[in-house]
Amino acid sequence: MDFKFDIIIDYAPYFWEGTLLTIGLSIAGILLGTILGLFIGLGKIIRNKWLAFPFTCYVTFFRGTPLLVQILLVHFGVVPLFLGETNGIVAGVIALTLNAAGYIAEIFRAGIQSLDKGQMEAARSLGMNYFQAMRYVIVPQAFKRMIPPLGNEFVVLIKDSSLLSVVATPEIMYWGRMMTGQYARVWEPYLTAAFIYLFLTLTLTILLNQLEKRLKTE
Amino acid sequence: MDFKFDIIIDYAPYFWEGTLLTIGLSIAGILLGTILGLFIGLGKIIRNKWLAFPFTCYVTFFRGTPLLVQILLVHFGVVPLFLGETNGIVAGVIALTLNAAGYIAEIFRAGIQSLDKGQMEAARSLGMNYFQAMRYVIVPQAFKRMIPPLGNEFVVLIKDSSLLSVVATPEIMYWGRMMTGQYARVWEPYLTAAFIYLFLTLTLTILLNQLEKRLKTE
Amino acid sequence: MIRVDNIKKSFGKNEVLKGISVHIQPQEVVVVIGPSGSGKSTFLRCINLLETINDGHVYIEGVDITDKKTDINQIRTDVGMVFQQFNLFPHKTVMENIMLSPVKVKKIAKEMAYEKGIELLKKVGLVEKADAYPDSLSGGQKQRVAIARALAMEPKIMLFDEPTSALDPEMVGEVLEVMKQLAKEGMTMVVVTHEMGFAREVGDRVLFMDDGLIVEENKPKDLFENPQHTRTKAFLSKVL
Amino acid sequence: MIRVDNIKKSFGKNEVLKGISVHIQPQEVVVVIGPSGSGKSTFLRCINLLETINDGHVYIEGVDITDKKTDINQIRTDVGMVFQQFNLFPHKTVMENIMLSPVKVKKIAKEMAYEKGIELLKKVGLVEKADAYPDSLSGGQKQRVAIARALAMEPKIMLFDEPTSALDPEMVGEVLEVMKQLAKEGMTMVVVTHEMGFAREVGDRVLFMDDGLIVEENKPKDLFENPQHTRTKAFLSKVL
Amino acid sequence: ACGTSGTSGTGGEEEELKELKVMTDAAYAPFEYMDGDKIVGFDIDVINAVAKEAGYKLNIKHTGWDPIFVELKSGSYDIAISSISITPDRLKEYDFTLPYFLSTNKILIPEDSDIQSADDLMGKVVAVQAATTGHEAMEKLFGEKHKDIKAFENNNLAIMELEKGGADAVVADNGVIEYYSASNPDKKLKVVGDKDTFDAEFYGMMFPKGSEYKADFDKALETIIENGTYVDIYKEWFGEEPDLDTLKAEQEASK
Ligand SMILES: Nc1ncnc2c1ncn2[C@@H]1O[C@H](COP(=O)(O)OP(=O)(O)OP(=O)(O)O)[C@@H](O)[C@H]1O
Ligand SMILES: Nc1ncnc2c1ncn2[C@@H]1O[C@H](COP(=O)(O)OP(=O)(O)OP(=O)(O)O)[C@@H](O)[C@H]1O
Ligand SMILES: [Mg+2]
Ligand SMILES: [Mg+2]
Repeated sequence: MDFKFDIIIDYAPYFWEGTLLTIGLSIAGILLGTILGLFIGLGKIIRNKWLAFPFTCYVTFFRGTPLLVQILLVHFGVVPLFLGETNGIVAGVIALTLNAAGYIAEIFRAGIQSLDKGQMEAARSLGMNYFQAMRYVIVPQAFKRMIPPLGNEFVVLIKDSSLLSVVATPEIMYWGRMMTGQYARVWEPYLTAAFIYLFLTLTLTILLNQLEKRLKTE
Repeated sequence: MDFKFDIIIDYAPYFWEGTLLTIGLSIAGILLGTILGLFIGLGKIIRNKWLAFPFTCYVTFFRGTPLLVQILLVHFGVVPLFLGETNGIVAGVIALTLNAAGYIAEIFRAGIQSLDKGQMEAARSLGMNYFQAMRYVIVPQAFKRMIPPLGNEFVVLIKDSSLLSVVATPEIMYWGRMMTGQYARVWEPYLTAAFIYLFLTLTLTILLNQLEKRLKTE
Repeated sequence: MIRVDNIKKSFGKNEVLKGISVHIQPQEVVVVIGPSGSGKSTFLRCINLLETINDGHVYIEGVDITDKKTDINQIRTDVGMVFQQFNLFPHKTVMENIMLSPVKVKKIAKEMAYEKGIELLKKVGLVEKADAYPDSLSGGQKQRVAIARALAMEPKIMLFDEPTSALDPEMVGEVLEVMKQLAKEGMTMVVVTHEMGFAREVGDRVLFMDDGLIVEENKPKDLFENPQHTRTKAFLSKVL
Repeated sequence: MIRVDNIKKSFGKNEVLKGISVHIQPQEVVVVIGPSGSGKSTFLRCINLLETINDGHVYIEGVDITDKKTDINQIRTDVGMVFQQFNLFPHKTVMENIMLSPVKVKKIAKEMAYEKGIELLKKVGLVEKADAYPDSLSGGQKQRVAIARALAMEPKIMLFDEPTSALDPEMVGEVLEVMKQLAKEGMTMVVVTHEMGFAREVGDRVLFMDDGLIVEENKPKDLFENPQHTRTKAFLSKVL
Repeated sequence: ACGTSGTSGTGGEEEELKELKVMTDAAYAPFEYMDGDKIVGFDIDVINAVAKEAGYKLNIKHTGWDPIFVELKSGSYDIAISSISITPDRLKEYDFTLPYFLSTNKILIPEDSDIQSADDLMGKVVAVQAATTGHEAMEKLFGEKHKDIKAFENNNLAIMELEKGGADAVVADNGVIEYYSASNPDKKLKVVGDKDTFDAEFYGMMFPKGSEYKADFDKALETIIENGTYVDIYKEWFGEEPDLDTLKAEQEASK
């Protein structure tokens, strides 16, 4: 099989732009997703079942349906409703954020529940009320435990953002598919895309491992 | 917004067929993925770095690149190489299996490493060699711990199989997209698809929780 | 000081406390012993409402803490508790552990809380560890910090749940020493422990619990040397 | 029986054993005591090569087990080990725990292994638990099963690493009882323990370790009542 | 050269030209496709010429095929040009300009294929782009949602499927598949037509219902056909003269 490097070089600038957009979308997704996810996670651990219900539904929906469906719904349904027109980048940020928030809410809940019950009891026995105990004792510790799974979610977002190519958001995979269209070739565009993704996810993983190590020694 | 139930009813038989295919593809993916994943997981924990290297690469590649890329590569690249022609269903089974195997290998490794070191030491101190200890003491226990994450991987596969719609494998999402094409409508097809997926993943989750409970009391 | 009036507590169908009544005087040191699972911890936890009580009443200085109208957080500031597993806050330094509740709950000025903290750390012999994180302390040191942290709320009563049983044997002494000192200063204390030496030296009264009931109670010397009940005898023969 | 010849062991830069030499006679019961971190566990683990030794030799019945040519698995069948954390196999019943190694490693017929298992369970007083799973046993029962499991390989030497320190105080007795019985029957034993009563009653010799060295060794009575070394004195004053 | 030809009423030289948002599925060479990050093609040249004539600025976006029909309706774009055939169904939901291109569906097959007409497709697997007239024609031929029709989200994927052996034929607009087989001789593909099965179709530019721009565009389109601009563009892309008579006849018919 002949592998044409020259067409990859032709497309290099577009892959570069796509890479920047992929990174941007993933960063936006992880940041906004964390904020929203914390809020939803806190909502989900409310003891009152009725108050917690909408949050539980949110998490169930976004974790229980394919991201592809979510992206199509957001792109063609939600964004035009608010913006009056579709916009691949806005839809990307929204879909990734909403999806990530569902997972991050669970990460947050797990972080809290992995804490020894004794921490809450010690805090309560010192006279703190539930909210004080959460705020000063539980949440700060849960946060630290959340860092590794949050990092993992970041990696997932980088990969998941490739689905935005379906709604023509010009990230890495979009250019890969354009290249396939232009040259009617398979291996060059998709392997190139695969290696860019691999580079991004591996770099991130290495950074995260170092961060984790540093946190552990602290 | 008017929501046209009649067009959903028109499409019901196709969604039904799509659902069966989605289920079939996910089951094939989880079964074959588990077999391949165990093999790769065992390969990855070999102490000899050189022997373990190809297995590590496998896991890195399939966990580090988007499934969409893998599907396109398998469909247009790998399957024609072996079959002489593309086949959306074969490509679906292969791509899902290869992808799942990467994750299952890690699940398996984690299952083994989560076991207390004391188990291995006790086995060795009773005169068992490494392979006896793995076979009689470590792997059986790791297996039991793998069941919940394997169940989770099954849920992931159900959702991920939606990406096969891109290569015209007629699963749920394919019909959802056909419906959009035919009626130029967004909400009906995608919400229908979303709810079918939600139904599948929730049902599976409930079954898995029951299984987990039963395993715990055993 | 504390009046426990026929309290009952079940977990599901498992009745763990089957009617416990005790009267604890100010400055009294009560030691609770008994086999594993007999309900000692549950009893302690009922006194500061870490468990909800199913039936019966607990009065602390005349206030019924089982009454729904009572402000539990207010009550808990009066009842310090020390756990087997220390439960220090790992993300805060020793001093921050001690100051947290006085500052956030009692709204005491930071400087005052800090001075108080130093004083308490002196008392438990750990001033030099004020800025250390809990993970860098030995078990005995952790437990002494936990005691100082509880004392920082100026409780009227201190509850101890097997404070030394997670410790290496060498470290037991240093913790018991602090507790003895506390008893001497007149703190009202309820202590669940397996340390019979401590019970004998410091305890005013020993309760022997078994199967959710107080089977026997007496002065330590009398109970240890002359147990009345067969179950008490059986238990003591094993642990003494 | 066992000759330990100037062994050294480091974890990274941390030298944990700094040259340990001991000679253990057949049927001797050697008790090892010492503060936490002094290297007691590491010393035991070196005797059955759960740790690789950096320097020095260990001879078991004249065979140098540190020699690369020696079949470690063969040696290990002669050296039974009991751990602080029991390490029973949770997915197997008590009887399966006991039979596993004889059947798989020694290739003994299942029926014979079963009979042997019953005999051993009788010895530790747990025949009725043969088909129970470890999780349903108390700590003391678990440890007795662990002893039976080690004995099933018919070892010539038994190593015990703090076998009672993960146990509730009431259960300590039942385990020590089994160990005493074993000693009486003439088993060669090396026991790391904090149970001074046991050391005094059963031990032929006590080694006091500190900081990777054997600081002092003597008959239990002499060592406890008349320690020579200041570090020994300091340690004993804390734990006795 | 900024092309204000005065048709937009009061326009002085300084006045900004009104910018229209145009949708296209740029995966349909030679009509509209990506050359790197630029959208090019016959359609693009035509609409640019028309817009210049009518006095508008264009902002052309590649959106994919399905979105064209969804989004034009929602009003977020003003116009779509994407080799869209004018069909009675589509006319119910959208407005079209006068036809600007004569097209018909044809069959793309490997050179050694024995398929000679649409009837030979029976029992063969056919790849199409979903929701195109080619897709409709195949459904008419095979039956709705027939197993042997593989519908992809764009034509490139369908052709790829054919090349990799997953389909025996691709049915799509003649312009596209003829261009493809001509520009990829190494792929050894050929195109066969079937006038009996596949009707002549005309592409039009598509507007939301009741669009205010339709009239301007119709007029400008007729102008560029008259003044030869259209013919130049056509020759540039297809290397031959357009069949203007048929096109004009259809234009008259659809007025
Ligand atoms: N949160 C809980 N849920 C269910 N059962 C519980 C809970 N806490 C305690 N129990 C049960 O209550 C009984 C008494 O427990 P408790 O901890 O009070 O005993 P204890 O005397 O403190 O024992 P130990 O000496 O082991 O600490 C036990 O049978 C225990 O299993
Ligand atoms: N696997 C290991 N890796 C690194 N350091 C270790 C390891 N095992 C033990 N150590 C270190 O070796 C030293 C001695 O440990 P060891 O467990 O032998 O002490 P010990 O006398 O048994 O203590 P304890 O009474 O707490 O069981 C300690 O400083 C410990 O941190
Ligand atoms: Mg307790
Ligand atoms: Mg040890």
